[in-house]
Amino acid sequence: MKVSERIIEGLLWLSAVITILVTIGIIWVLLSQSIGFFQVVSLTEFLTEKEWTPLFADKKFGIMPLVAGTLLTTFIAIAVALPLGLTIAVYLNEYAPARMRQIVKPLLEILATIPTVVYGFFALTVVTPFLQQFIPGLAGFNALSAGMVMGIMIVPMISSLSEDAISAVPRSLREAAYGMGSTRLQTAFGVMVPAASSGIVVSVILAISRAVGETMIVAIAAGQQPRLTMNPLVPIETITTYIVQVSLGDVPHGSLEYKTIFAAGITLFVFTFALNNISFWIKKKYQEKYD
Amino acid sequence: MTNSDKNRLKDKAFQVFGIFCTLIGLVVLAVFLIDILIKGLGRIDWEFLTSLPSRRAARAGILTAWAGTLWILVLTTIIAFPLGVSAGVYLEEYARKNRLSNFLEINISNLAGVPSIIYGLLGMEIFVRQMGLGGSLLSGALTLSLLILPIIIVTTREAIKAVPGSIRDGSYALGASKWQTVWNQVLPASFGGILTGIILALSRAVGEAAPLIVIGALAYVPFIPSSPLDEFTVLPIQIFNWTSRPQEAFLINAAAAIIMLLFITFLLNGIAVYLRNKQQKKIKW
Amino acid sequence: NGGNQDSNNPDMAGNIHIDGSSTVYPITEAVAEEFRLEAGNVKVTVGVSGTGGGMKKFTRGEIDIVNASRSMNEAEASLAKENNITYIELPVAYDGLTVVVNPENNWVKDITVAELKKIWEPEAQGKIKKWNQIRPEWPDKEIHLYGAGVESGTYDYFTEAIVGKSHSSRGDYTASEDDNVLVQGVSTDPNALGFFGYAYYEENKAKLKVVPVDDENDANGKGAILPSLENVKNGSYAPLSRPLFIYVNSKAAVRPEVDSFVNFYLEAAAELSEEVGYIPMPAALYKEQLQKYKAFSEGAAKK
Amino acid sequence: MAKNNIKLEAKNLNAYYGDFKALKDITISMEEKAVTAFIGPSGCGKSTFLRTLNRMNDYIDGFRTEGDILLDGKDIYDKNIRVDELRKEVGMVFQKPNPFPKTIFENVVYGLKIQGIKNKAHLEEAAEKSLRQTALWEEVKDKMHKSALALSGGQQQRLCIARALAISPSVILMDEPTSALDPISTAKIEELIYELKNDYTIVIVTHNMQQAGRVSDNTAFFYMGELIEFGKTKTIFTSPSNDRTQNYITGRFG
Amino acid sequence: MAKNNIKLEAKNLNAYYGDFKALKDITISMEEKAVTAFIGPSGCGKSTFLRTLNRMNDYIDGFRTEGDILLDGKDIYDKNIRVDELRKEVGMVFQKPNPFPKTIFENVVYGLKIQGIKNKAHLEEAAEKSLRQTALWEEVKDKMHKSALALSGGQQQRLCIARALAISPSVILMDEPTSALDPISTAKIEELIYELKNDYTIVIVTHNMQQAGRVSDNTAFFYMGELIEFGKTKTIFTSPSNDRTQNYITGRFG
Ligand SMILES: Nc1ncnc2c1ncn2[C@@H]1O[C@H](COP(=O)(O)OP(=O)(O)OP(=O)(O)O)[C@@H](O)[C@H]1O
Ligand SMILES: Nc1ncnc2c1ncn2[C@@H]1O[C@H](COP(=O)(O)OP(=O)(O)OP(=O)(O)O)[C@@H](O)[C@H]1O
Ligand SMILES: [Mg+2]
Ligand SMILES: [Mg+2]
Ligand SMILES: O=P([O-])([O-])[O-]
Repeated sequence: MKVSERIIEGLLWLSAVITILVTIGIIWVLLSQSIGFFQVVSLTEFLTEKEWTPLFADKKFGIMPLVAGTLLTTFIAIAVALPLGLTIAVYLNEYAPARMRQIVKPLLEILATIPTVVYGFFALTVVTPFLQQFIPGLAGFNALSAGMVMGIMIVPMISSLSEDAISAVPRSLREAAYGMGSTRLQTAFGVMVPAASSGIVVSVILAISRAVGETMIVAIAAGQQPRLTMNPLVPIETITTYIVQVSLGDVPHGSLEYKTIFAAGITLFVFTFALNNISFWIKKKYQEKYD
Repeated sequence: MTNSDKNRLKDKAFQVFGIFCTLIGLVVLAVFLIDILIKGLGRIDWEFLTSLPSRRAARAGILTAWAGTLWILVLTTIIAFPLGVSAGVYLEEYARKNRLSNFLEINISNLAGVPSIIYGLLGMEIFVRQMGLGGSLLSGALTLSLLILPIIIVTTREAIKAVPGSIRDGSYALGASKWQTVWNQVLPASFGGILTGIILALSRAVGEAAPLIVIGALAYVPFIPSSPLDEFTVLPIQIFNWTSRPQEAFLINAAAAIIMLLFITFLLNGIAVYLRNKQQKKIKW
Repeated sequence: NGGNQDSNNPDMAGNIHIDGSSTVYPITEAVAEEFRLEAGNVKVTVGVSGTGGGMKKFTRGEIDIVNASRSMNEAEASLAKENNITYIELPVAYDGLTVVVNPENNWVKDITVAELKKIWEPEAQGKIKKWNQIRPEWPDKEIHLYGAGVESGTYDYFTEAIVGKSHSSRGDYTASEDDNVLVQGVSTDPNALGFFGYAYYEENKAKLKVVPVDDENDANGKGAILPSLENVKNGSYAPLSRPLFIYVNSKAAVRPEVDSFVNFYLEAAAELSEEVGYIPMPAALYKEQLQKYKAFSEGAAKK
Repeated sequence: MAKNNIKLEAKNLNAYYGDFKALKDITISMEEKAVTAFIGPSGCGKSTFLRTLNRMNDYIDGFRTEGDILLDGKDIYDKNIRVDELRKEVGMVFQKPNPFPKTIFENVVYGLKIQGIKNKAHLEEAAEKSLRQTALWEEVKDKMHKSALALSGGQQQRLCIARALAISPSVILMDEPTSALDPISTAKIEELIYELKNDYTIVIVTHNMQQAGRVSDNTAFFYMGELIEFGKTKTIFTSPSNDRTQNYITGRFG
Repeated sequence: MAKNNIKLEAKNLNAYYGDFKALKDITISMEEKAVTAFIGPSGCGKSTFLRTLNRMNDYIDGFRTEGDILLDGKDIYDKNIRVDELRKEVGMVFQKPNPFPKTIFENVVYGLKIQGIKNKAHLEEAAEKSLRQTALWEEVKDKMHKSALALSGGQQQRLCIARALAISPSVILMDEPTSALDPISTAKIEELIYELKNDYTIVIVTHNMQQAGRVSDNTAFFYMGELIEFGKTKTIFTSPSNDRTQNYITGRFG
């Protein structure tokens, strides 16, 4: 092989390896900053304390309120997106004429391309005022509208990925079901959805991971108050919002307050990392099965 | 009612429910877009596009925001494009199936799922602090480049995969080296797909606010950045800022800025879709 | 103030970095905006990271001017000294820290300093959660608190004045450096109570209900007092009246663009601070500041 | 040629995929409790015709038919006919074995379950019965609750037939049921078909002339959407009246 | 049987895809300026063998060979051999025409360009020459700068041959070069092969017995990775010494 060929291959290799450096960079940054944090705050306190007031005089370092806020908004989002997304996927795949599917699917995918600040704006200026007409106690910042709007945002993730998964099921299975006298509903939920279940699960996990890491919607519309509650009507704070909140102020480099955002960051990273790996693992297994 | 009747009824009921759900998705989309248009369209004029930010909502414009967005787009492309495409080419054309390539694949799929705000933390620590670039355009572009790198790599690989092996065979058989084959045949043939992927990735980058907030993009930047080391603001951050103001007039500004942001996002997506369709029509292997 | 193309000074260029208080931000923003018409090539950036955040940057020498809604504290002063940073403090306007509730709130007619203390002191954290815990005749409803973030001068000033100890308060409330967020919170949450700079109330009067504060000291006005131009000026809105400042780094002051900006600031502050909702100082005081600054900048130039 | 009753017949049937006419004026009748084979070169419309017999093409966009298809004298494209009922009457077996990714038991009783039958004893009885019919019982009775995908191709295909039998159809359509199988499995299926015709009307599409010769009573030869020749299998294979049939059977084209 | 020199030969060649042994102990020699045909049922290793002759399998993960392949007496798997040089000497044409998605001109001169030849006049001359050799010149001379994908299949295949000729190889390998073409195009390519053998050594894989009979001088019959029989085409087709060859040629299997 010519020298120039080798150099080129080396450069290409380097570009690919940079992705590993990025991962190492992320982990290193999160770890190196949060190690300082955990030298001051014990992991037990971090995980069991029920309050999060690291910036105040009476400092409490319990991540639980932020985790609760994150889980609450995520749960609401999935509660909206899963039934909607899955129904749409099944409907488009099993019932809708091909022409309609071709139009509706990309239209819905537009929902996923809208920047999240825009969703935040909707949650705050459209959805919350709308909901307040029915729910008197609803605060201006709340988990409910942020979560619902987030749900709308991830509907196309679930509907498109699940639809892909269902269409990847060999046609012969659908025919077998029809051939036995199944209705479309029976075919869809008795045969196609179970057969595509791993793909659907992957789409849902990815959607959860997306919701857990979503920032702007909750930063704009969910409030900035760490609160250990599952009440969707009051302001809460998610892990991501906390990072934004601190970043908007200027917390000096090296201070304990500064390190708290990395401690929060690493918590977030652990969650999404686990979810992504689970989905990757399921996907791999699933692909092998169908080849 | 016989079982068969019940089944048919359920079938019909689900059909109605399916249409209903699909409509919810579409109607919400429509409501959002119409709401934004009603709120913001009247606010958009030449002055709005060419004015600096101002404390008076009526005088404020988005010049610095879209100039910043444009800067970010260009810089991010310059950084992420070569890196992402090279990595994609390496993985698809060069890498042997071994532990490393397997690991790279898992790693890239993982990176694609890392929340954008985490990239913000990375950018703040590495680019802003350690490399001393501050809250500059360059820091922002570097951060966003890393953020969209996985997307570019994945789409590059898809595009390259779509090039039939027979083209490579043809090239090798004429004595071309690996790189000559990649450069003269594989890349030109997959260029449309790669471009599509990059544009989609950029449309993602254009809408990002969180990582830029973390690295410290500013609220009040009353000038157009003139070098990559200047401070900056972008449309999403301007929108975030205006959204957080309680005065009605600023919400209208935010709506108008959103229209511009959506215009850019949809334009990019539209180009991508157009390219993809063109590509699919043009090349029938 | 007659800013037009003729008075533009295109020769002047450079960057001026300002950061700090969100309370002062509207004034500085207005000044920067008007200054643009004077010197279009000077790039003024104004950040909002709270007085505390701004001070930290200022004492590290990262910015030229810091907006402050309280005086520099000792720790900050010694940091500045350590880093060889000399500066001048220039008051630019008065503010009445304003306590607000949602317009739908029909039970709060006034509030005493003692009650505010009961609400905000650190001991209240996790305990004072209902309105009727503060005054029994108030309803048995949750109370949602919105207040300045810990980096802000407003926070320091409020805790000092109400709780009695600077930087000491409960932590379970919606805290933001950005007062706009607080306005939004209070204006959309019927159970809310919050506080922030007067300008933010002034600008959003329609969506907020101001609460008169009674310091139970008849020496400075009997009963509950509303923040207003008059009451702040004559000192009866106590203890929540306060001056607002900017601090200028001496190294920056020698730069012509900064020098001319600060001069412009002091000349325009009276008009612009009132425009954005604050209470201007008497004209004589601004004159005094101008002279003080002149001496300072000349002194800095000699070094 | 009708020694038996006519079970199924097509009258002047045309079928279209959008603008493309896939079946041209087909008139044919299939005897009860006999095997009718469809042969013809690839793309001639055999599968299309077979699938119109139980309206499997209903969900294909743009597919439509003209003319009549009568099952026991009743038009199956009539408005009052329920497709699901029809398919219980007319079962189907496909080219590639397509068991559901479920247990063997679940596969066999699927058709009963979707009819709402839940009685476990009844289901088990039915499952055993149809597995016995397909000579699969001995092979699978110990692993009824294992995945059907673990079976061999031939076993899977017999399972698919058992699955079809479980809902007691009177007609079974088979589209190249052995083309994905090895010779031994093929032989077993052919044997099975031979036995099934005592109770069922069977229509089978095949590419394999020998198979058509071995298993069928009547044979129809299709070519480019037309029914070229139809008659007793013996006659078709020994003295076809049409040249194209002759050429096809002797392997000169196709 | 060597009327000419031996151009290319394999000695005790084994080839593996990972653990799978695709070629078993092949020893064969191919004459200079003659056409050698490889025949055999699908999957027997014809393509694998053909592609080892110019090391086209180098990039396949896990592929490896044992034994020698000699081109003009030199081992092409030797460490000092440069693959790109080898491929200039040994050209290749594939089953499906695979023109690059570029202009006709760019296709023909591709091999020269990647050698670094830039002189336009020279390139044009070379393009014309090889297009004339493949009798394509008259058909395409007016659209040299149009896309090669707009040509018909047969023209595309001849373009691929022209492309291979442009770098002046001495050996041309062809893997079922006509299997994707209509009879008329096929005839043209066969004619071309017949002419080319005056100047080139040609090795061709084909499924078409008639074609092997028409164009080749020698024929090799492969079966399951083994070389069963090799000799003059006439001999192989008229009196093969091996039963399997006989059966294959008469179409009894494959
Ligand atoms: N879903 C479809 N849409 C459009 N055309 C179709 C469709 N299915 C089949 N056709 C066309 O209808 C014609 C008949 O197809 P059919 O599958 O019935 O042939 P066949 O005789 O079964 O062939 P084979 O032996 O290959 O299975 C063919 O030309 C085919 O291309
Ligand atoms: N890339 C590969 N990896 C693994 N096995 C392969 C690969 N390519 C071919 N084989 C196997 O090697 C054997 C020979 O394949 P080859 O393509 O040489 O056959 P062939 O004679 O050319 O067949 P055909 O006439 O179908 O082209 C086959 O069993 C095939 O499955
Ligand atoms: Mg068929
Ligand atoms: Mg081959
Ligand atoms: O004025 P502050 O933003 O520091 O409260």
